[in-house]
Amino acid sequence: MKLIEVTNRDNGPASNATKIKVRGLNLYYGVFQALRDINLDIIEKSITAIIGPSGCGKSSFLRVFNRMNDLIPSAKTEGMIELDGESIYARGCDVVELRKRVGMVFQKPNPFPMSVFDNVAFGPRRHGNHNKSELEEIVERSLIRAALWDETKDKLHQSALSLSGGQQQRLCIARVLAVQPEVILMDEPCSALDPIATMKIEDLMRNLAQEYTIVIVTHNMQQAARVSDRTAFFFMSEDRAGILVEEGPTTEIFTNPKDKRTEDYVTGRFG
Amino acid sequence: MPRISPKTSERLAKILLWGAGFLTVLILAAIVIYVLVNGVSEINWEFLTTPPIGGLSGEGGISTIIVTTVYLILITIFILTPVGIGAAIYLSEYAQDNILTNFIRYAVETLAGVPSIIYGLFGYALFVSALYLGHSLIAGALTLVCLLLPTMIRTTEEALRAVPQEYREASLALGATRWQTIWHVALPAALPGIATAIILSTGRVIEETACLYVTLGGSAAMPRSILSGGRTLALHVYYLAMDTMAFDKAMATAAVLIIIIVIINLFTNWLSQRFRSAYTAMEEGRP
Amino acid sequence: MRRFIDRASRYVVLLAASISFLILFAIAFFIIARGLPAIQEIGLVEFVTGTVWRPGQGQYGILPMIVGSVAATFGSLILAIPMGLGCAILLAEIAGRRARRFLRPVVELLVGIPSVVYGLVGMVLLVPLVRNLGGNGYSVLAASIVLMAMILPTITSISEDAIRAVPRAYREASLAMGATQWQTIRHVLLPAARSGIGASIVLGMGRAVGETMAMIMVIGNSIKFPTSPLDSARTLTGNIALEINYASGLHEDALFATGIILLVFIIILNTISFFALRRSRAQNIA
Amino acid sequence: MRKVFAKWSTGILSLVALAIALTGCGGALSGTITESGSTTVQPLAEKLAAAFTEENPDVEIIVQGGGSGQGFKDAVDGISDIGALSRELKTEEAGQVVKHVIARDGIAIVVHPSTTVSNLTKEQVRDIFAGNITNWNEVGGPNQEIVVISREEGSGTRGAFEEMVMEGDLITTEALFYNSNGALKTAVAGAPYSIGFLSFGYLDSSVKALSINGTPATVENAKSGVYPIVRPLLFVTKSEPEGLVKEFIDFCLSEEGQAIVEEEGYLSVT
Repeated sequence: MKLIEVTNRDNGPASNATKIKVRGLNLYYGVFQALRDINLDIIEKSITAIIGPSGCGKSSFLRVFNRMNDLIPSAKTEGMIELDGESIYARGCDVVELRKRVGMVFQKPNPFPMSVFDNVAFGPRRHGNHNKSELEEIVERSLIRAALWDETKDKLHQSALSLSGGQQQRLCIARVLAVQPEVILMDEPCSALDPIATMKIEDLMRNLAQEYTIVIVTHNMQQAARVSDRTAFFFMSEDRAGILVEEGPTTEIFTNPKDKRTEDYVTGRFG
Repeated sequence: MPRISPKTSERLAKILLWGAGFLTVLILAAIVIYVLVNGVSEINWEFLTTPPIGGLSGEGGISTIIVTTVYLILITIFILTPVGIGAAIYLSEYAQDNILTNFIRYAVETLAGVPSIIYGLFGYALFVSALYLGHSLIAGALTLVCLLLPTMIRTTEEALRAVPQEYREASLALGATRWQTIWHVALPAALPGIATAIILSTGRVIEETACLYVTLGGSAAMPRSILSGGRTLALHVYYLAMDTMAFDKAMATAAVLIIIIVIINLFTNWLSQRFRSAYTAMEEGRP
Repeated sequence: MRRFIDRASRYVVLLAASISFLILFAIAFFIIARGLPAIQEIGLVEFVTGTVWRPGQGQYGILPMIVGSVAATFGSLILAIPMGLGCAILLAEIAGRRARRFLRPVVELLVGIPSVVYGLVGMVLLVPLVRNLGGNGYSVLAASIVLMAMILPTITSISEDAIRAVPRAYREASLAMGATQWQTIRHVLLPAARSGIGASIVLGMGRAVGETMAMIMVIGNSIKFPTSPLDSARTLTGNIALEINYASGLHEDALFATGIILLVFIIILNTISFFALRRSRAQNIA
Repeated sequence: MRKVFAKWSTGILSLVALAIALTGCGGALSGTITESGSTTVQPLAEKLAAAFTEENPDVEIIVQGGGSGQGFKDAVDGISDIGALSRELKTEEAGQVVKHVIARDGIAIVVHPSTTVSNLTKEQVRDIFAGNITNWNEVGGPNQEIVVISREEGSGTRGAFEEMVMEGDLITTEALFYNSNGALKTAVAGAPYSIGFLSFGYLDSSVKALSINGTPATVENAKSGVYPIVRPLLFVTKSEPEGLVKEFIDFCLSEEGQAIVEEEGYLSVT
């Protein structure tokens, strides 16, 4: 049974090189194990969707890549995660440097309570660029890339909070682009948006995938099917730890899943 | 101007922040240790149980001072508690959004920021002079009631508001009147919070000087009635430090004060923790 | 009967609530009723801008005391803002659980120490130290340092709450862009918490302006204009407490008038902090 | 919960009982006298009260400070039975109360113990307090600025000092101010190069009393009239004293009372 149409795309992944390599990943919050023995390759310049029922550790998994879990004192990560062949949890790894390379877009649009311009310029400024004309250029380029320039070019110095929800989320994407990351993590970026805004973001994602490696967590299976090149299905084991059930090209996961649990999930039998 | 790299500024900032924290600890330690080191050696059973000799010689102990402080606390709390709880009940259980309520809220907010010496002036004008109470325990206590009422109301109101609405609904649904619901459900549940408010008020009575300086008189004798004057421990510290050369006795009295305040702080922390754990237990459905 | 109690109790608690309203009214009434005639007799301008306070000679100028109060308060703020804000950031963002468990009771205890104890330690320990810098030690500087210790907890705890109240999302967004922790604090958290921080400073200011006994003990109480931090001065509050027991007639009323001026200061400060705190709450909900 | 409330009400009941006990101080042979005012008179009044209540154990005498102005006011307003003043009544005050001179007191000019100067003329004292002399070297001391310490406006000691020494000149605004004899003594004892004025009753080794016009500040010199700064200590009552208040004032003026006055370092009036 097939409920979801997978969009056929000619462009597909631009390459087959592995950007991020995860081997034997275990994540704990105190005594609770949130993720168990995850092995996954993220392909460069493609979109990888992570799907699965609530509470199976999808967001936690995403936060492994830019070490946002470090903010939780009880969090402990085991295993190997490599970005371009270098371990990101190694002792010498600079978290700040890592987060410049791995950007993140959050579930709810979270622009700072500053102007549109200052929001986009925030990252470059923090990384030491205070040249006005360079900043203007970066802001314009990033907003164009995030398909927001036309709507905001006249109100760059107005508060970012005056934008609509969809615009705010694209602003957050522009803000990430301004830092020139290699990987963009998106944690349910459309869950707080209406369908039209969602569509705009999805178009944007496809567009960005030509240059960036994108990992997206989504609840919305249609969305995963529409935008992603590859899909990873997460599930909860009996002790509530998240496990990776199956991973592969999106078409295959949605049309010909190998695992019974995946099939049940994508056909909407539960979840 | 060369810009400092983000990493250097991060390191520098953290050093400064820890420095601020360290300095705060140092200030407290300096005060507490200085007072205790200079005062504790004077504290003994005799010091606590003999009255000060004369008002101004600085010799003798602090027995009458302790008694006065205790009396003042009892009288103040005795008047403060019903009024404060009553007002808090009105604000949390009955108040509607009307002019009177807004006035009351504004009054509570404003009164909380008025300095103690203004209360002192007021108490002096009203209780001491106009009502002919003289410099006395009752004048001091009434002034303190005015001073402490805003905090008492606020803390109690918070405690009442923290009681889950479901409790009240359950009680009302069983046919209890509103007052019965408040009396038998809301108040008992808020009791630890109210107790905290009372203890905090007790602490304030002990700490207060300025408003008592102009309403309590300052007699070092044992009070015989609520119309007697007197001095509290804090006032005694002031008189000893300012009017006598007995810095050792002043330090000893200050040490007694600090010890009491530490005990009160520990007790309120313990109470509020109990209060909090009681609520988490409720929310998790345990009894 | 049950109904009657139910209905009566409502009025009883309303009465209790109205008492606070009555007290405010009574305070305003008594202070103003006693102070206003004095202001009328002396003349408001003469009273507030007069530079000589000699009640015996019929001269009632409180400008030196206004300057004294402002100088001591301002001095204490210069010292307390960096310290208090530093502690607030430390407690809210940086310190681990253990450091926090240690530091928070320290701040709480600083609130609880009676002001006479601050005054006593200031008098015995601080004044002789300040004397080494010149002057006689009883000075605006000594007063500022004592006040700093007293308002530090106010600034720390309210600023800490304000910083904590900044939505988590801001913090994460900034960190996720590769900003360092300090950059996140400096450029995201502090700007977002600025209303609350401002309120904490204003409240601290109110506490400093209102402090009485500790000021009498360390500031020297002279009635001249302080021209350096090492000069002695007198505060508005000190003026009231020192003289109320000795005053009679117009002199006494002039002290109530001093109370009016003090009350005006406090009400302005309270109103500012009231609105600042409301704004900060509103911002964080948005 | 009911138990807690039971405890509460017991507590409240005992509080009420306490309040009643505190108020209840009736009895035929007993009574209460309240005295307030001058801090100069306060230690003396405390001693007199202690001696009087020792003989009449059912009498309570509440002795409070507040200052001379306060003492006068309290007596007029009926807040206290007896007001204490450490200065002569002002002309406008004189008609409103009945005065009783219970003792006389010298005012000493005191300096920090380390001060080398030990004698000043009355004129020099005046110039120092008026701010005309600001350095000790102008009066034969070291080259150090003089720290002038004064009592508050309204203080009886200050009033008497102004009347007898300042003679119309004003005390400098540069002075530090304290509002009791004790506070002033503490301040002088604590600040090098300071000078102040103090009731004889408060003199001790922590401060140094200067000779005035060559006359040392002693009770003998004050009594013989050689020492120039002496003022009366007064009890005032609103009307002619009667009953208990009269008993107490008579006691103060008795031989026994005046012995206490001398013992405390003041001058007896008999």
